Amino acid sequence: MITLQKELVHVGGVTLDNHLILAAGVLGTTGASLFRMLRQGAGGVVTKSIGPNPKEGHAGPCLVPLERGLLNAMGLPNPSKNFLQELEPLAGKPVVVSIFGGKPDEFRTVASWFEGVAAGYELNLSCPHAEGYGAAIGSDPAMVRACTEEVAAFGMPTWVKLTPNVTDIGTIGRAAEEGGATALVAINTVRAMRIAIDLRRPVLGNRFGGLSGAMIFPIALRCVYDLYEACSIPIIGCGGVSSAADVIEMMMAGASAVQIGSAVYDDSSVFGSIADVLYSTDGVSASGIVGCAHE
Amino acid sequence: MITLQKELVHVGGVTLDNHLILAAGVLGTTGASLFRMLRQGAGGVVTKSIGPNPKEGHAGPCLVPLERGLLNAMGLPNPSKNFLQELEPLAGKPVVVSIFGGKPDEFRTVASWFEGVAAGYELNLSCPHAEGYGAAIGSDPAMVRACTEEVAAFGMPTWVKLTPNVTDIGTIGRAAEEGGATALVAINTVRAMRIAIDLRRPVLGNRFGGLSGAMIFPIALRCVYDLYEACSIPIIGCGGVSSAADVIEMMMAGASAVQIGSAVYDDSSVFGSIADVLYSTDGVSASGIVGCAHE
Amino acid sequence: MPVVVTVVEVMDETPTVKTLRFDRKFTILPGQFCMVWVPGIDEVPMGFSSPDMITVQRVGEATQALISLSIGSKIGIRGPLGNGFSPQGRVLAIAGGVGVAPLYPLAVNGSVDTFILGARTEAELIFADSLMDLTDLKIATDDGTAGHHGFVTGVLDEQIDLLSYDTICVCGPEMMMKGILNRLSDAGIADRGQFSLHRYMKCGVGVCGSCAMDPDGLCVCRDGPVFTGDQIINSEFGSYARDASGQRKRV
Amino acid sequence: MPVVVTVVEVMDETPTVKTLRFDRKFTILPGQFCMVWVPGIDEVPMGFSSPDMITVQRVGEATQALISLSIGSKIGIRGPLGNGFSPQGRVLAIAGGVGVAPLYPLAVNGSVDTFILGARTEAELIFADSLMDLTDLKIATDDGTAGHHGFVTGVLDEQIDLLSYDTICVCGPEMMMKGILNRLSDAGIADRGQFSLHRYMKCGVGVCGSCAMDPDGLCVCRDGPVFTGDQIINSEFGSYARDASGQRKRV
Ligand SMILES: Cc1cc2nc3c(=O)[nH]c(=O)nc-3n(C[C@H](O)[C@H](O)[C@H](O)COP(=O)(O)OP(=O)(O)OC[C@H]3O[C@@H](n4cnc5c(N)ncnc54)[C@H](O)[C@@H]3O)c2cc1C
Ligand SMILES: Cc1cc2nc3c(=O)[nH]c(=O)nc-3n(C[C@H](O)[C@H](O)[C@H](O)COP(=O)(O)OP(=O)(O)OC[C@H]3O[C@@H](n4cnc5c(N)ncnc54)[C@H](O)[C@@H]3O)c2cc1C
Ligand SMILES: Cc1cc2nc3c(=O)[nH]c(=O)nc-3n(C[C@H](O)[C@H](O)[C@H](O)COP(=O)(O)O)c2cc1C
Ligand SMILES: Cc1cc2nc3c(=O)[nH]c(=O)nc-3n(C[C@H](O)[C@H](O)[C@H](O)COP(=O)(O)O)c2cc1C
Ligand code: FES
Ligand code: FES
Repeated sequence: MITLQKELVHVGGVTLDNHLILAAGVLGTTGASLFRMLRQGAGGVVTKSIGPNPKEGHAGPCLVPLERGLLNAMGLPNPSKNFLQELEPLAGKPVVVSIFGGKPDEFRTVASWFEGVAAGYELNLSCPHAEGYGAAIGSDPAMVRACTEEVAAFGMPTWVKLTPNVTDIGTIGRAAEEGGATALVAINTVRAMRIAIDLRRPVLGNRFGGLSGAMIFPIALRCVYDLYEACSIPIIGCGGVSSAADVIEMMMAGASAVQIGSAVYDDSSVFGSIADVLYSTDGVSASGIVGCAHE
Repeated sequence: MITLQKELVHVGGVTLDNHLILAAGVLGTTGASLFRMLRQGAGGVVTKSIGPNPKEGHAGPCLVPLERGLLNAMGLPNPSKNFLQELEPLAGKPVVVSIFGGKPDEFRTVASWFEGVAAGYELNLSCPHAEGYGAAIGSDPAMVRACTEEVAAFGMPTWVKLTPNVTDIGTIGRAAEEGGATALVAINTVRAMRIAIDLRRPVLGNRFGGLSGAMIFPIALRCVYDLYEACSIPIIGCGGVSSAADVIEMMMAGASAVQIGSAVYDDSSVFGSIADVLYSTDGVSASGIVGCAHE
Repeated sequence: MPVVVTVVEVMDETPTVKTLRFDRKFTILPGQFCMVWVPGIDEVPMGFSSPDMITVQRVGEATQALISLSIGSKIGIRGPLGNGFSPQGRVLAIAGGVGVAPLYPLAVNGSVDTFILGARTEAELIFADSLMDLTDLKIATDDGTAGHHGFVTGVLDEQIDLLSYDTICVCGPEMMMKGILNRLSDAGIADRGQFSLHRYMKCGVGVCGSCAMDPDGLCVCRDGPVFTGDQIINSEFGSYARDASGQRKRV
Repeated sequence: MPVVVTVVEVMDETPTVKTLRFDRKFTILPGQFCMVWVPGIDEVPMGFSSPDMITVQRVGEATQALISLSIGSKIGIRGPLGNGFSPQGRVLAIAGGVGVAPLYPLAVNGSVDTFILGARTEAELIFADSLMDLTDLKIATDDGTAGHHGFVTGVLDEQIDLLSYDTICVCGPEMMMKGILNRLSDAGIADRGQFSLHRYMKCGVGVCGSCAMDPDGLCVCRDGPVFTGDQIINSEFGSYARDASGQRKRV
């Protein structure tokens, strides 16, 4: 398999130690767990999505492992502004703060807390299971643009994370780009559910949830490919990445870097495991393969 | 596990021998292969989608097996009106003819050929990889309604098959219902792709395709659940069903019957295998469990 | 997907603690836990008190619902999860209150030499009768209604030669466990201690980060719930924990 | 996903047939095939002529592209697919033209006693030299430039005691195979014939239905490509087939 040069990576204004980023909401509630992922080989980390008020999240079950995937409806639990203290030990590290809100000014409020603290922002416009948040606003191009503008106004790197649960992800990507996004992250989880037949009820406390992990990789890849054709800012591929080959495949579809979440379920040191295979001294520069499957 | 009474099934005007229907496009190009599926235990079959003109389909590869799923972009190959001769040996059998077209009147034209021949129609408003057909029109509620009206006018059972690749499947389902659909079929394949990294190009001849099989089951289930809340006509669940438990789960989400396609890949006599487990003399009537997970 | 089990027996242990036995035995290591889904309410972590049992203390909504279940009720079980205890040599087990639950299967399989069981009062001692048969049992009650009058640490200080044990397995209220860790540490044998910890758990499988501990980011659900004393001695253990929203609160 | 292989050797067999060897050996049964992905063009079925070889006759765009490949070119392989031959006892193999491809590995592994190889003319005989070493080889050419002057069926009628063979494996143009099936049927041994069939294939794995045959709906890709004579004697075999769109056309 083709391998990459290990190099500093600049994506949408953020400088990462390599191409592998911890995805939002996975081991991202505490500074210590984020730090652990950096130590284990992540080139950057995205925090749990932080909102305008502390939230406990949905009642359980909020996560169910499936074959080759996870189904979750955490419900955006977060300590809100108190999250600042978690980031203290991480000063200077490539930590991107994920933000959610219900209106553009809520995004601005939350972003303001982390000005100068975070290496950049990621707007969660894509969580499929939080009434009034995430995908609820992320499927409306005007809202996407408005929220992005509020946060981009801080002049810090502003990634926008998109939902696959729309008719045309390219339209949403363009709205984010017009709003001043410096990079797009695709994708958040795919709307899904399961029912426990012996109990005759949905297995998640929230009934619905989002699917992640290997089973959504072909869906995520397609979204990245579409965005690469529709937009001109860098794309960060996310969804089911669990091997070095997946990273290369995402890059060929158009991703400049990737995020990894659910794969920590099968291998808690997945960042190191992937990096060991992905990088070698005779590897190519990522720029040589990003988007090459479009030729 | 809960089991079902074996009973004649009436869904959207079509009478089936049991709850298990062969999905469109899987072993559905010839009358003989459709007949084989009926012999092996399918309670009804849907044909390959038939269009206004013969089509050879996309260049290969047009199908790639993945772990727990299939990725395909057949490109709607079909013999058009010549398909009539395939149906001759199937007179009186529960055969639903799947139809595609680019405009409402094309749907009407194709439907007219099978008037009195088919047990019912299924409108393919959902294939994700045929430019100008399928999902291209199936994501527009007005088009969905217009196409459905044309076909429903024949007064025969008219099922409408929906794509999951929309922001809100409920809106599309309601458009079909308003157009006179007698049942909804959910879902067609999920937009997806894979890249062969050693060749640096998409693996499908058509580049994009649709994902089916076990990996999309939680997505399909969610769509059925949503439609059950949004609409009042019967729903036929489709997508990743491969076991008797999956059938029960789909029913609890709101499906009155299910379609099975990709599961023939792992087990070419899947209909018989599922029926053996699903039905028993002390089984319950399906009506007792359809939609019970909504309570 | 959770395994749906049916409750086949409900045993009163104390006024606020019941043991539920279900119709399915899981293959567990003593100290492993499961996520118990109480339909319509929540999913909460519970130690296995035997391969087909959980022992539940009422503290809030989910536990109230659990102890109100009757025979025939169905609940969902995800597990076994976590690492469990790894006893070696001579084993001392120390339990406070319902903390006896994960230690009980260790005693049942014959791994425990000495067992210190604590509770507020005699009526709240759990599994005391069978622990008496299985181990050299020493009891402590806060009010002196049985055994030593005081905490389990009192028994430790007065009746136990700590250094004669190779493994000290502990589960109970965090301050109790902290007191024991301090003693082990003073004796220079923090690494012989195996502490079954509690943190707020949502996923139970090392993904969500809800149960991560400072400063190493160890997840109680996956890296634990059992940690050796040296793993946690310089950690948040004994000082703070996080609630469902991730906000810190003193323990 | 297809396995991407690199062409390491290209062998001229006839003016329109080449054998490609790749850098990877597949675990095949003689008679199994693969779907060969010619990047940018199409994916077409090809028998394995050895675990790392296909033997391609130019008939259209994909096969033209395949025989034009040079060493180092990459193609994708999905396979091995299908059932392959199941030879028993004394084996007669009969090949017409490039139909020799799937029969060749059968001869290489020593299963074939007698081999009848046919072609239009001497220059188009494929694998004749090595088949000579491996089997009792009998040749037929339409123009008489080598061996019997006429079709392989002529050899069959004049030189072969059909009943002395337990298995008769056949691959070639459908009318040739039909002629052989008729002879087997007349001799009452249709079930000893194993015919490797060709139908339009898209998926290669029994899903799309493109290769299904009347009247039983057997899929050549999955239930075949090898069928016994009695399986196909009352079928569309020898009379019609379907094209890419599913329309029938005479064979
Ligand atoms: C690994 C582990 C094993 C446990 N084993 C047992 C056991 O064997 N028997 C037993 O009675 N209890 C056990 N517990 C504690 C038990 O999980 C809580 O008592 C229970 O979750 C309370 O839920 P509730 O809805 O009744 O209370 P709530 O009113 O929701 O909360 C009361 C308190 O319980 C704790 N709690 C609530 N939800 C959770 C959660 N999801 N994860 C962790 N703590 C929570 C919090 O401290 C909270 O403040 C264990 C906890 C852990 C982490
Ligand atoms: C099981 C099987 C094994 C085969 N093994 C060999 C072999 O070892 N060597 C060899 O040279 N040929 C073999 N063939 C035939 C080979 O697949 C066709 O010659 C090839 O597909 C032609 O493609 P083309 O693009 O060059 O021709 P086109 O111009 O596309 O078509 C020419 C003719 O080739 C046939 N054909 C085209 N595409 C397909 C397809 N997808 N499936 C089946 N037939 C097709 C049709 O009859 C068509 O009319 C085999 C076919 C099958 C079904
Ligand atoms: C448990 C869990 C929690 C998540 N929380 C968030 C979140 O807070 N914000 C967000 O933008 N995405 C969240 N996600 C989505 C992931 O960041 C990621 O987009 C998705 O899981 C797909 O990637 P994966 O397949 O690598 O996990 C969460 C995913 C999981 C599994
Ligand atoms: C090879 C293949 C061909 C298909 N062709 C059609 C088609 O012609 N018309 C249609 O409506 N759906 C078609 N589908 C979609 C299936 O009918 C079904 O909706 C989908 O595969 C999900 O179900 P499954 O997971 O059981 O396969 C096709 C699917 C496959 C795998
Ligand atoms: S409970 Fe989710 S990581 Fe431990
Ligand atoms: S080629 Fe698809 S079923 Fe045979």
